[in-house]
Amino acid sequence: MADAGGAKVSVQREDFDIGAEIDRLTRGNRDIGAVVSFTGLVRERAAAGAIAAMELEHWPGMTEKALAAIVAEAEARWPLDAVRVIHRVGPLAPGARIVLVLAASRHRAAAFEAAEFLMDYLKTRAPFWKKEHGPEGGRWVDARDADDTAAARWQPKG
Amino acid sequence: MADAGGAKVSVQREDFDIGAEIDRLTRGNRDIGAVVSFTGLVRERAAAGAIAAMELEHWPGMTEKALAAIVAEAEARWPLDAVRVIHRVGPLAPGARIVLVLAASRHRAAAFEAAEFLMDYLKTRAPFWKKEHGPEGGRWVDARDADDTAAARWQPKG
Amino acid sequence: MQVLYFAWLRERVGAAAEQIDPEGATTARDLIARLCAREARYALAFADMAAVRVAVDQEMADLDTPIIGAREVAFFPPVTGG
Amino acid sequence: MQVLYFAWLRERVGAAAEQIDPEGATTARDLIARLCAREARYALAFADMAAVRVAVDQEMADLDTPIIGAREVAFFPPVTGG
Repeated sequence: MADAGGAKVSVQREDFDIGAEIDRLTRGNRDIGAVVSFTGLVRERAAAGAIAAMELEHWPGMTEKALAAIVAEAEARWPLDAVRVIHRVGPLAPGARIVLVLAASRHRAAAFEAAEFLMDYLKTRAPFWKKEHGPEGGRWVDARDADDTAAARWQPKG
Repeated sequence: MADAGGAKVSVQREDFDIGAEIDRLTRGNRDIGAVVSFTGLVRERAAAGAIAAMELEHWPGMTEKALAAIVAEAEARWPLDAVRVIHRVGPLAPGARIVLVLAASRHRAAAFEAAEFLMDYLKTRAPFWKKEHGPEGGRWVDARDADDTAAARWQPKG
Repeated sequence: MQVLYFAWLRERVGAAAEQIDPEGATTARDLIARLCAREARYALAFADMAAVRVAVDQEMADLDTPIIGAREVAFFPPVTGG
Repeated sequence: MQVLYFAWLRERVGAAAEQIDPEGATTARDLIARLCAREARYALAFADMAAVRVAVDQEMADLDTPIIGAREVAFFPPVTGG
């Protein structure tokens, strides 16, 4: 159930290398048959028009704790061989990578579901806030109802 | 709806570079907010014990046609900015990459669903056959009922 | 008590963190009411209570969670990472 | 008519491709019956018809698809890629 070593969760200003992260996650574990990655990018066209830059604010300390809790929940729900979450903070240009989620398992269903779960919970439970900077100044991004709906599907029914 | 250029489908003996493929797919398109990748790897422990190698047979010409049809179907079903499918053939050692599927879209739901769909259809419709080589000789891999079930969920109900 | 603000709550309050005397406030909602009565910047920041989320001692909470004895209360808008 | 075999069907027939005279066979099932009557290797290869898939002129088909006029018929087990 554990990955080969290294942090499962990182909050950082630096960019990340998707291929290198997947290699690190899968190296030495030949039981892994499926790796799913999700990469989130800064879109140039936002709700209020073209943006010049985005600023990612977070709550140092609490962010890592929230992400670790989400990872632990995913590991409890699916038979995962490895998990990785990287989220960037600070200023980000359009096209820049924001977030990486990796889930590795024997078969693809668990890897896909866990990656979707990680993203749905990260979007609704990890303390990050996006501010878009465009020609008319700064604007805090609104939370999307679709994200709450997506997260709710993982709750027990009834 | 089209990617920036280059083949959407490749069937090849050579390995692939996941990070480079994602970069190629997303470069120059700042409308993309979400990229999902699926990577399939050769597992060392197969149904019949440890394997020393796997051989991927395919139907040259027909394989590319089948994969292109699956990609076209995904593009018709989801608002995708880019899609990529690479499948390796020939001898593959345990731990080796077999298949890469990438789906890029504005939002994550479409990217996740399209990547799952591409894998489910590839597993059940593209003419590839796996033979495992172990201590007791060669053994053709059986098709899994779970793959048929997974593919069936994308069919219209009723 | 340490009080933290994030995103537009931080901008409107004009501080990321403050030491605040809760003056006997028993819940997060109660604390906000006392702050709003104290200075206009709080009344502005907390004008839309439906958009305010709360954590007490780094646990997600709601406006009616008791804060007596808490070391830290954080106020922030719904999260928008990912 | 060109007939193709893949995976264990190829191994059991002992050929990847053959030019075969369909002798008036009207469907894939009919062609298989004629082959099995002709040589034991076909009877061995096609012993489990439930595990045989068919394509006619590179279109997925079934055992009862007409093959009259077809240039190519392919036989293979259920696919296992990915």
